[in-house]
Amino acid sequence: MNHYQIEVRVTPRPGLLDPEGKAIDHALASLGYEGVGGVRVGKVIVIELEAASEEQARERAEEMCRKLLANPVTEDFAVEVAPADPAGAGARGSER
Amino acid sequence: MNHYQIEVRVTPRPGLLDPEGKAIDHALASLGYEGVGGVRVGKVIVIELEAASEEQARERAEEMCRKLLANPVTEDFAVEVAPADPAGAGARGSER
Amino acid sequence: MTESSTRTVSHPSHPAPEPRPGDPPITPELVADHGISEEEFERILDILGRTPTFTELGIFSAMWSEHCGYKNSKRLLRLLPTEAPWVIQGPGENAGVIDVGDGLAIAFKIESHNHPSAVEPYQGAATGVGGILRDIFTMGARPIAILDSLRFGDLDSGRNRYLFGGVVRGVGDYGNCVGIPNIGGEVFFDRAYDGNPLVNAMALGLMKREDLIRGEASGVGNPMMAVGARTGRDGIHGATFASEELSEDSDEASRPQVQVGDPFTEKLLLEASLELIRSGHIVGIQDMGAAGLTSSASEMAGRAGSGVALEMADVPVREAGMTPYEILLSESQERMLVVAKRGHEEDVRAILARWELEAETVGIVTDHGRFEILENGVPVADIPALPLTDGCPTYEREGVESEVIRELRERDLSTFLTPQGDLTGQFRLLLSSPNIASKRWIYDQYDTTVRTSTVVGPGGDAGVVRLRGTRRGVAATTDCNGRYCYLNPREGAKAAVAEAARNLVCVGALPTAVTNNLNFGNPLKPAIYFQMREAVLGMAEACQLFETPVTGGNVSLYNETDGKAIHPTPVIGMVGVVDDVSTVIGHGFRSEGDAIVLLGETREEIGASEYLYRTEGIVAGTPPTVDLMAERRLQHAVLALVQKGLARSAHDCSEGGLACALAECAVSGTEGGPFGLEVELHERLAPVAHFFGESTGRVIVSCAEDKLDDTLAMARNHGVATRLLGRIGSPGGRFRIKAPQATIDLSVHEVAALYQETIPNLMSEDGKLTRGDDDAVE
Amino acid sequence: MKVAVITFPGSNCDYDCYHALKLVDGIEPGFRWHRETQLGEVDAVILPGGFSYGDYLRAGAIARFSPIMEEVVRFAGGGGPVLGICNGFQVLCEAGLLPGALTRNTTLRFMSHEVHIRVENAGTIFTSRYETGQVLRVPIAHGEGNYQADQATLAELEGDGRIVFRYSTPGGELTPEANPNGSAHHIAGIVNEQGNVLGMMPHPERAMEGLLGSCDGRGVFESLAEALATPAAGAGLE
Ligand SMILES: Nc1ncnc2c1ncn2[C@@H]1O[C@H](COP(=O)(O)OP(=O)(O)O)[C@@H](O)[C@H]1O
Ligand SMILES: [Mg+2]
Repeated sequence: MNHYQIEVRVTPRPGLLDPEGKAIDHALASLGYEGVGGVRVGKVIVIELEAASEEQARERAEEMCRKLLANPVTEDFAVEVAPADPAGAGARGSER
Repeated sequence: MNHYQIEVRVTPRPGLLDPEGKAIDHALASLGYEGVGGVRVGKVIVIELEAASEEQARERAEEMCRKLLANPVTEDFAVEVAPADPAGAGARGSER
Repeated sequence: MTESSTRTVSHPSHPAPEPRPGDPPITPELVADHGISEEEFERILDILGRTPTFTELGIFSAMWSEHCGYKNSKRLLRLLPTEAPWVIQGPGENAGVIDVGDGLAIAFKIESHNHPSAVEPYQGAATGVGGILRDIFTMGARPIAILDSLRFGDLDSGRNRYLFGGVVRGVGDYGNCVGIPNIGGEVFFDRAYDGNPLVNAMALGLMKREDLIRGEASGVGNPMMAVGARTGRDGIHGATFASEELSEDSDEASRPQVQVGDPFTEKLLLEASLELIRSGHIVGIQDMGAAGLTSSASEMAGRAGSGVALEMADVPVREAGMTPYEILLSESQERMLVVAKRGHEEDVRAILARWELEAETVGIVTDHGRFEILENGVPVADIPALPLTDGCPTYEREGVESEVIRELRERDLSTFLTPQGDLTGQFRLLLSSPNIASKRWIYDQYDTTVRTSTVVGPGGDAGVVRLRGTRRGVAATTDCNGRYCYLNPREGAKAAVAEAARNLVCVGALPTAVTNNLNFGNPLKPAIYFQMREAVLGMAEACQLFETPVTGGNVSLYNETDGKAIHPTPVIGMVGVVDDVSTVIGHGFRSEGDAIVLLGETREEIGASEYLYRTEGIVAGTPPTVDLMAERRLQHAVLALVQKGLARSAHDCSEGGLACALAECAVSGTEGGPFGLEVELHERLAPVAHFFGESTGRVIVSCAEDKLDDTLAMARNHGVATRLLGRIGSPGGRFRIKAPQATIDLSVHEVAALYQETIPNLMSEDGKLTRGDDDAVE
Repeated sequence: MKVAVITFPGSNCDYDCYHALKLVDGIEPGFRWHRETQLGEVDAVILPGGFSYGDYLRAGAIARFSPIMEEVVRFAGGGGPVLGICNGFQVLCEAGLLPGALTRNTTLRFMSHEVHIRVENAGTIFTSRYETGQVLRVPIAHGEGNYQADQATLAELEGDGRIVFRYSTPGGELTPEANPNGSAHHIAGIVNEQGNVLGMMPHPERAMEGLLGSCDGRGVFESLAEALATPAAGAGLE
């Protein structure tokens, strides 16, 4: 078993209203930032995962997204897999 | 002026408790996933930005983070800059 | 369809709209896909005198959907009583309005968002609340209270927990952000709602009588302005979608129809709309709800008997390249259509700008009585307005009771009637049923005290808000037991009206008017249509007798999953008036030693009870009979007891029967509670019926010892049966009910624990989070 | 005495605060719109609860940039009394007028019910009408009331008696169950160093009348009125 660090990015479906993105967009404009737009806000979820291989890690992460992490009706997701650094693995304990 | 696609990741300071990460951690466990841990949840904010150069785009994005997007007391941020695709640029106007 | 296209054009003066480039041809399949029957299509051809364009087909399909056209319910709804001297606005407007004295009026309405919530519980419920709030403030009233009436399948399923959790969060987040207190509602769990949750949201608003404004497009030449959020591609065809059965693949199929709510924009829109209405710059305003711009514009024209012309290119859109079809049918939230006075456009814009919102002129009121849609000046739709809004064919279907249900009702239940001895175990089982247990887990997520006017919040028999600056208050409740309605729709509907009225008098409010939400299956099935007709007849009879006219409501049909219908659920939302809010009481016991009195008759009735569902897993038998005259006498008696200050607490007896109602009074004890109690029942009734039977028309009151005689006397003078049940015990003492053949005896702390912890335990972290595909990880 | 209630887009307790202030002798409440750039003649400022700018991004994060906030910061800097309730507390933290941050409740749920809070310091201009140790019954209604700050800041708050209210049991004990949202050190309300800026999550303006369940919140506004009546207003911590 190897340690992997999974990073899941969950973002609102294009076309769906993103009120938070809209609010940030307005706020940045009123702060005087020009040429800013198209703000979309999503979630980033970092997970440490034990798996036999990178493929397996990815498969399980994508399954987690379908089951739990992303709302299939309103959100898209993207998964990135990287070998975890021991430090990160340590952080895990602290979470539980 | 060039279009850039900025991706800002705002994540809870390590050490600070992350109730949402913890809840997802439990949920994954109760769904039967093993070897999962250290779940942290943050925000990903995608912004389209016009800037003279990639450096300038990054600087402005980091300033936005310090000013508005991240709370220095509880959150860290990371900025990624990439040249924007025209499609994205189109989406911009629509958000305003 | 060739012959039809050769019909002669009916109004030659106007060039008939041509199909737009890229429009699909109008084939029978396309017509069917739009939920339009052949008969209805014939009607459309006659109205237009030609084949509709794709855009027109979309318009008709939305306006003639069940949701907007009420084609299967209109005739039934005519049976409901709608008039009384205090009714200012009856059915037909965005909300009903009643006079509550002091020059004040209350606008109120209930609305369903069942199908959207089944697909996306959080957004579905949130936008449901948003919609009902807009219905209220478009009347010129400021929303002052929200109630939510919910139904789900049993919570042992992860999917149902997911739906329940998401819906409650959605209801809460939206109302909390806008800043309207939730004052009550109901939730009911039964397998009949598996895959088909019901989410009905009710709102009340307060206004000065003279501020009432209607959704009319009057004044030829007046500009029509789109106000609030921009139009995007969300929720396109939600109206027709809400009129179709759900099937396994709905999650997939319905995705593009999900609408996302923005309560922040709603709050701004609320303030801006009220300011607009007071400003005198507008003559009409209407929410863009189901079927969006199409229904709002055509209904405003229909009501005023005028016409409208709208230019699609002027509608502020969120996305580039939207077609007229999409713009007209989008159900993007937080939008209003306003008819301004000609020349006042800038004033309207200024008010909206102050609230950081947009207002654009998108059309004009005309006198040609048509619904005319242009795209850059080119007509793309041109339909006579009246036939579009009122010409939808309405049907009287055949209704026959289902044999299966008849047999269930006639089933002999005597074997379940008589378990003797210690019934404490069954009592524990009932207390830990989510249908009986405390609903605090729900309303803890709702702001119940914002606006600092909530006298009784969720948890009481009915919610009460005071009307600042007067001694008055308004009370509201929602009620319906779908099992009663399933086994006998007419009696079940009566029971719902009766329970609502009972809940109101228990807090000291006079039942005044009703809004209702008819949630049923597919009306094309005779067994379902039978349920609808019977329920409406029962509701009509009860509302007639109680003098609580129906001022509006909502119909949600096709609540079926894979052909299986929900329990018929005609939810009653009832509003009452409190003359002096200082007399209001709650249902919790107040002090040790007080007498506990039962008003009303307990009969040997266990049919349709929670006890049978919980212990035997069956829904069968005859639901409790409803004696409307007796209910009426009871209402007057309770009202008198509360207003005269004789009763210190009053609580309606409903699901779980006498034992559970007593438990609710004991654990909700305010000062010092939970209180133990000593109760002795003398009648020789079968124990189960005695403790857990759900006979209607019963209220438990408590009163000080020295008020006991007056209390009993006053009840009897109203012709109401009374029983002295016993005394309130010490805080934390025993909870003991003795009957001839059976007893319940346990510590009130255990009662409280079971009552309080059931739903929180079911909704543990993961229960709240998982999407609920129950299958384990493969 | 004039007290200004600031209305941000999305504020929804502004009228509640207005009505609460009306119940206190000698106070004349008025509203200030977030776009205004002048506070005008005022003796105290209240940032009310609600969802300013929808609480998008972070509660209070966007509101703090409203034009009026510059004036509020200046007013506070000059020792003027500023009270932030619920969302107002969040805005004060985001604006740097108070240390720390209000993060998501550990339950991850919005929570609305009565809580008990213990008065930790009756020596502030907002609490002089209370006794130290007195327990109040006041409603909360928030999703992000979990107060967090680094250890140094918490130690400073403790040391300087700047923790004004803590969540407690009715008897005044600090049990985990009594802490509704996970706040560090059970913190329900704090003041700045000068003692003229108070932020609190519970809603004293909702506890002004017996009819609505509790009068325990009155003390906050009556203390303020008292302080304003005496010349040494805004003198800060004793
Ligand atoms: N979905 C809900 N939203 C708000 N309050 C609710 C909800 N469900 C139940 N309640 C409250 O919980 C209490 C118990 O609900 P219910 O058992 O239906 O009451 P009753 O049977 O007395 O009408 C009621 O006061 C009701 O207002
Ligand atoms: Mg009920």
